[in-house]
Amino acid sequence: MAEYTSKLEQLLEEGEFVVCSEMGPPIGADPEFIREKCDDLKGYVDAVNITDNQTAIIRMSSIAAAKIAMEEGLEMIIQVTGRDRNRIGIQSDLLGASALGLRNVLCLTGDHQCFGNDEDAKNVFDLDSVSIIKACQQMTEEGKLINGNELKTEPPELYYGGAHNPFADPFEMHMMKLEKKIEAGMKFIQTQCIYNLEKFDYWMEEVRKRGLHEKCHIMAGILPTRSVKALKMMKKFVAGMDVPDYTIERMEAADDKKAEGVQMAVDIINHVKEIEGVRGVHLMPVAWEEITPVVVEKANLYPRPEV
Amino acid sequence: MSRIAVIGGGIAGCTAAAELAAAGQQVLLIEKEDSLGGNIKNYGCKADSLCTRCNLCLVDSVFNQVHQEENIEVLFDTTVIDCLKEDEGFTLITSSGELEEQQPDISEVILATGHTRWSELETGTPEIFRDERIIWASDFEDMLEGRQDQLTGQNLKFDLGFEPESAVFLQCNGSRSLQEKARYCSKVCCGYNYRIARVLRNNFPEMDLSMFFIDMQEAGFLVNLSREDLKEREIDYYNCKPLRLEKEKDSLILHYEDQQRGKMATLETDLLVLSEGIHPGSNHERWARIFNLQENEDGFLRTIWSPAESGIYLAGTITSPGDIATTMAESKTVAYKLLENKLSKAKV
Amino acid sequence: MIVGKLKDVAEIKEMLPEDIESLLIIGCGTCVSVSLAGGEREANSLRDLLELYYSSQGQDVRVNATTIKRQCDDEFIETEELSIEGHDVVLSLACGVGVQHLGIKHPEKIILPGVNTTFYGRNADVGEWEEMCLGCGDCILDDFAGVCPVARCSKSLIHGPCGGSQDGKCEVDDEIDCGWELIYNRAEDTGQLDRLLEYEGPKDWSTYRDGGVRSHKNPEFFSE
Amino acid sequence: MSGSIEQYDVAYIGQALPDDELSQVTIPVSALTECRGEIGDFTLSFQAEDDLKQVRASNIVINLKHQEELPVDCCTSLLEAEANLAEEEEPLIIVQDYQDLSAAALSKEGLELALEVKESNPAREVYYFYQAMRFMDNNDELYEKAREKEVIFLKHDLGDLEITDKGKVSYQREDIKLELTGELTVAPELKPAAKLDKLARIFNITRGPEGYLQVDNIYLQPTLSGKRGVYLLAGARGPNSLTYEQEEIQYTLQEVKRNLTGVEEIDEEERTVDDQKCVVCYTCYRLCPHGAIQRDEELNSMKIMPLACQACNLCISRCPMGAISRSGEDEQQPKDERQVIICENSAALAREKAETDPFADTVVTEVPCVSTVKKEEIYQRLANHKSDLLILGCISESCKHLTGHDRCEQVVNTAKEDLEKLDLDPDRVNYHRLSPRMATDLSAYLADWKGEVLQ
Repeated sequence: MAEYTSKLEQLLEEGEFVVCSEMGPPIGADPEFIREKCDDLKGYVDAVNITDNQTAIIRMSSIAAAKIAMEEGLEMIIQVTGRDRNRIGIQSDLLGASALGLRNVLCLTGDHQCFGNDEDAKNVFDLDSVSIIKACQQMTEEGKLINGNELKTEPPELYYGGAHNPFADPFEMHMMKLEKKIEAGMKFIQTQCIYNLEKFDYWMEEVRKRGLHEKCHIMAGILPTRSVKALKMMKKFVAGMDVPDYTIERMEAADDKKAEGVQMAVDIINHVKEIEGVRGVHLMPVAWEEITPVVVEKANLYPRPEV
Repeated sequence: MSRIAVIGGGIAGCTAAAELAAAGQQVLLIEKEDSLGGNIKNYGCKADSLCTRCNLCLVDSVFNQVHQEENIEVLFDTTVIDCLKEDEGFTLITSSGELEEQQPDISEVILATGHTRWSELETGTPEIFRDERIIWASDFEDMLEGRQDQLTGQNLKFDLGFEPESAVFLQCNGSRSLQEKARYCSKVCCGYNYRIARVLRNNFPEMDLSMFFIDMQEAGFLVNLSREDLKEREIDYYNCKPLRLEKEKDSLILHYEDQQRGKMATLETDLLVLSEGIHPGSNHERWARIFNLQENEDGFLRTIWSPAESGIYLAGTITSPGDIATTMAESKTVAYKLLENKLSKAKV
Repeated sequence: MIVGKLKDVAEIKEMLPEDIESLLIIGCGTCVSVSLAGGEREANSLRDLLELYYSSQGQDVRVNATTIKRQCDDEFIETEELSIEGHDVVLSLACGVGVQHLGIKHPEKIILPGVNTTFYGRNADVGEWEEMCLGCGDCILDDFAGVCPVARCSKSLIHGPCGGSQDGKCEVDDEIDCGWELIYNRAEDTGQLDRLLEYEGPKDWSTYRDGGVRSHKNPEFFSE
Repeated sequence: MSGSIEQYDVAYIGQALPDDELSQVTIPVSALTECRGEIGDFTLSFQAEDDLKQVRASNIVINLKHQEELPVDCCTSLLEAEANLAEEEEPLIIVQDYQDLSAAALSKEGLELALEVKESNPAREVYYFYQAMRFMDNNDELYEKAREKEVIFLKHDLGDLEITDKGKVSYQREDIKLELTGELTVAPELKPAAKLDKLARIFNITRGPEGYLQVDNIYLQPTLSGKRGVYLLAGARGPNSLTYEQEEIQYTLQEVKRNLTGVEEIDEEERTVDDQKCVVCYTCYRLCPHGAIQRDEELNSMKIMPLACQACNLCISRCPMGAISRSGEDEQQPKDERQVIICENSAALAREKAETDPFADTVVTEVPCVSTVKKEEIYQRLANHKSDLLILGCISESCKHLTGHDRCEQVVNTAKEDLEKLDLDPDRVNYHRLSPRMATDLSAYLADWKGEVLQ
């Protein structure tokens, strides 16, 4: 087995509290767009997710975009969904990503195409998140494809994770899916963004009871917002989002909404940092990417450790 | 062949007559007016945008049935003045104008002469209520019957000489008052006025509507009145009877006790709609005498002897206040009971 | 049962040739009758509607309607052969199977579809149907407490719900039940939750249309 | 098994009614499995011990208790309370209308309880909390007497009434402030009897919005179910069935007895299902508002039960195979004049009430229910005649066939949509609903309509 070169993996294994962030590739073919975004993040985060046609809106391929970003010196996590490619396409892409030096993969089922602009498209969903994780595991650890055939050259070197929503109901059903992902070999998870801390604490308690935090690294999702409207929209329209009324009230009461949004994110980070089993945070400001460094600094997570 | 006499051509009498005739009996229906229908002859539909289940839809087919039934003979403009007991059954003495007649071969009598409305009584309208802005709920009937809002989409037309922007419904007039010789609850007025209030609400969304209740009643088999329902329709609810009425030039002012706050309060309105209690019919003394019946303390009638033996049956509001649906159901029951008794008598 | 839905009459009008002289509408007396899409009632009222339309256009078109018990079997069609040949165009209100079967039997006739074949479903209420089966050719209901993840999950997921499942509803539409919650609840009720934890591997789709156009023979009726 | 099946005048589902003259059988809801046949000859199957038994009955009475829900724990239900006549010191507290207004029957129970206690023990305090005293029978007398006997009546919607989990009652209204403990009796909320969904399925009758077996329709009063010969009482009937309990029982028993003297078909027409055409899709079975359709097991076809059928013709207009026909179907098409289809239970009655015939110069087709109207009939009439078509049905809850109004509206609406899609004028067909008492409205509307049509 070749030596791991994933920086994300090294930090997590060394016990560092990790900071990840997120970036959407352009709707277009301009590499500069990505390079500019990289400048803002450099030094503030340990790894950056690059989305795979998120919400079914066509963007530059996540692997291509990640390669560009990696050349700028960032550690990248490519997202892979099962919506647009079948098992042939996905495995082939994963081999390619590894060959390009992209070692981190976030395996997702994918949003239904009805959320995007191509509702008429035929979806694939040949592999779901569990199967993609399994495919990564088989290729990386056994040098095999899903069909059982051996790879003919070096196997890929992948560090693969998944997502989970601690707030989805019914709780047990979603826990079952989480356990299946871990069983399939998932190394880390990034959670849905957290506002309801009581519920998150309860989830972590259940996670610890089952010993899941020892089998995979958990990163808590953080979504800084700057308006009441955004919070209300999320509460209403984003499936599985749990935004308690007190959060909305807090934002309503604030004079400087932006500062309050940052402070709220920082408070949540400080809270989850103390929870046993939480190994990092995943920042995903929507349309407010420039705030990431501010939050990182304010939460005393700057500077980031070197490997 | 002997006949069954039904006295009273309102919905109670007609329902019973129609049932008896359908079962093959000969029926003599005696009505004091010149047409069938009694109190509800010219009532109007009380649907708002939906049916409010006033049950008027049920009655016209019954009246038509009586008209068409060959087994029913109807005497209009006729009253019964005496009843002679024969060996078998009765002979009724009827009067029509100057003319007195004998109606022989009557096997049974169903007495269904209904009630008097409080508004029809002299005492019903004391001085204080004599005002064009104060009307009886039943004054709406003509407006309802003549309205053109369901099909042609016009508003109900007020026939008052003015266009009220607010209306207050005052429950328990001629009921639950010793003064008014009716200590009892007439039971039907809450539902009746509620339906009218709904029609007003539907026709005039902007109108201020309020109802004063002593105790809100159910409104028949199918309708359960509730405060939530009134609230939903924006009809204000007052759980008391106003204490004083003041008549100003621009409005009527009702003084009532706001018991929650323990203070007197006032409510202004353009129109005051009085509910009307159901009172015993005017001929009850005569019926008691000639048919050997008893008046209860409220003046309604009850039988002393079992109808199976006496052959005298009572149907409808002659026995107590009731709405259309209850009256129809009870009248049917009376007709069936009579038929059953007749059948078992025949067997013996 | 195969469930169908009568096509929008405007679409039907558009697909009919402009110079049409005679049209035969053929209802089907099996599945699409039961799903209230293409039985005699629909055939007759479509006939009357199109007659009304053509007469309002001043166009002289002979429109007739008939209903065949089962359009996907030769024997039933044969009785209508003359009638079919006697019209320019045939509008079939059968499912896609019936439309094509008519085409095979009448190679030179224009056969048009009047019904959209929607799915294999059950009757949920009078006039309401729900998809239950995809016809994937490899039934796995035994693994999923009797609720099909392939037909009843909008993403056909077989390893559990996606994150979009909320309050028992699917992320695609609040009107759609989350198939996985149905599976989970039934597995719980029937004591089969542990089976859901097993990893199934990706589904074998070769028995579905991914394996090519399908046909099969019952060996009891064939000799080597 | 047939031949030897016992035959009864009436089968009770739930509790039997006292009557010496009727032969009767009682079947618990839980045991009942099937009901076939129609008025005069129902066959009921039920589980008796380990066997499946069958009985025949001419009538069916479903008489089940309401389910009761107490708004607070640690109190007695007013329907079950027995007067405690011992020398009690602690007060008796009666509460009605704690959430919604209670039915009049509960007022009666409450007043009787209060009086009984007061009469045997005048010194004992009796508190009666209520929002509205509901009257039936002799409630007014009882209420008067209770006041004379110094029962303390307090309207709680005019103040704040709170009952704690431990049964402590506090009441506050302007200057009155009470903290009470004692024997607490509360009016329960009445809910539909248990297992009514099962009975609705077995008897093929529609349930009302609250879950009772009677839908809100004036033609079903007082105890009819929509299916001829099946009667509903108490917790099967409706929320205020206890108010009229005695009247309802009397009515039901009398109806049952009348039915025994013979039941006739509703009209002379014959409605038949062509068993060669019927695809047993159950559409008619599911739609029939009168539960009058069953499957003929021998023919494997649906069949219409002639006595149960109430002649609304909905099954005919909705059968996907056109398999149902009636002998009196009017083949005659009206001439090229204004055409109106009216329901005999509403517009036809209004027509008679009107001073001058609103339908003069109009070709009128009178139907037993507007659900008779087929979609194809609408198109045919529009095609054969230049004139418009007007259909007049009843208001929903006063439709004798329960669903006729809505069913016709559905057909007309889809017809209008289709006309519009073909750029034909959708306003050539119109649908309205009215009651028999809307003669003036009808006359005015028709005058307008004729005017428009003539233009």
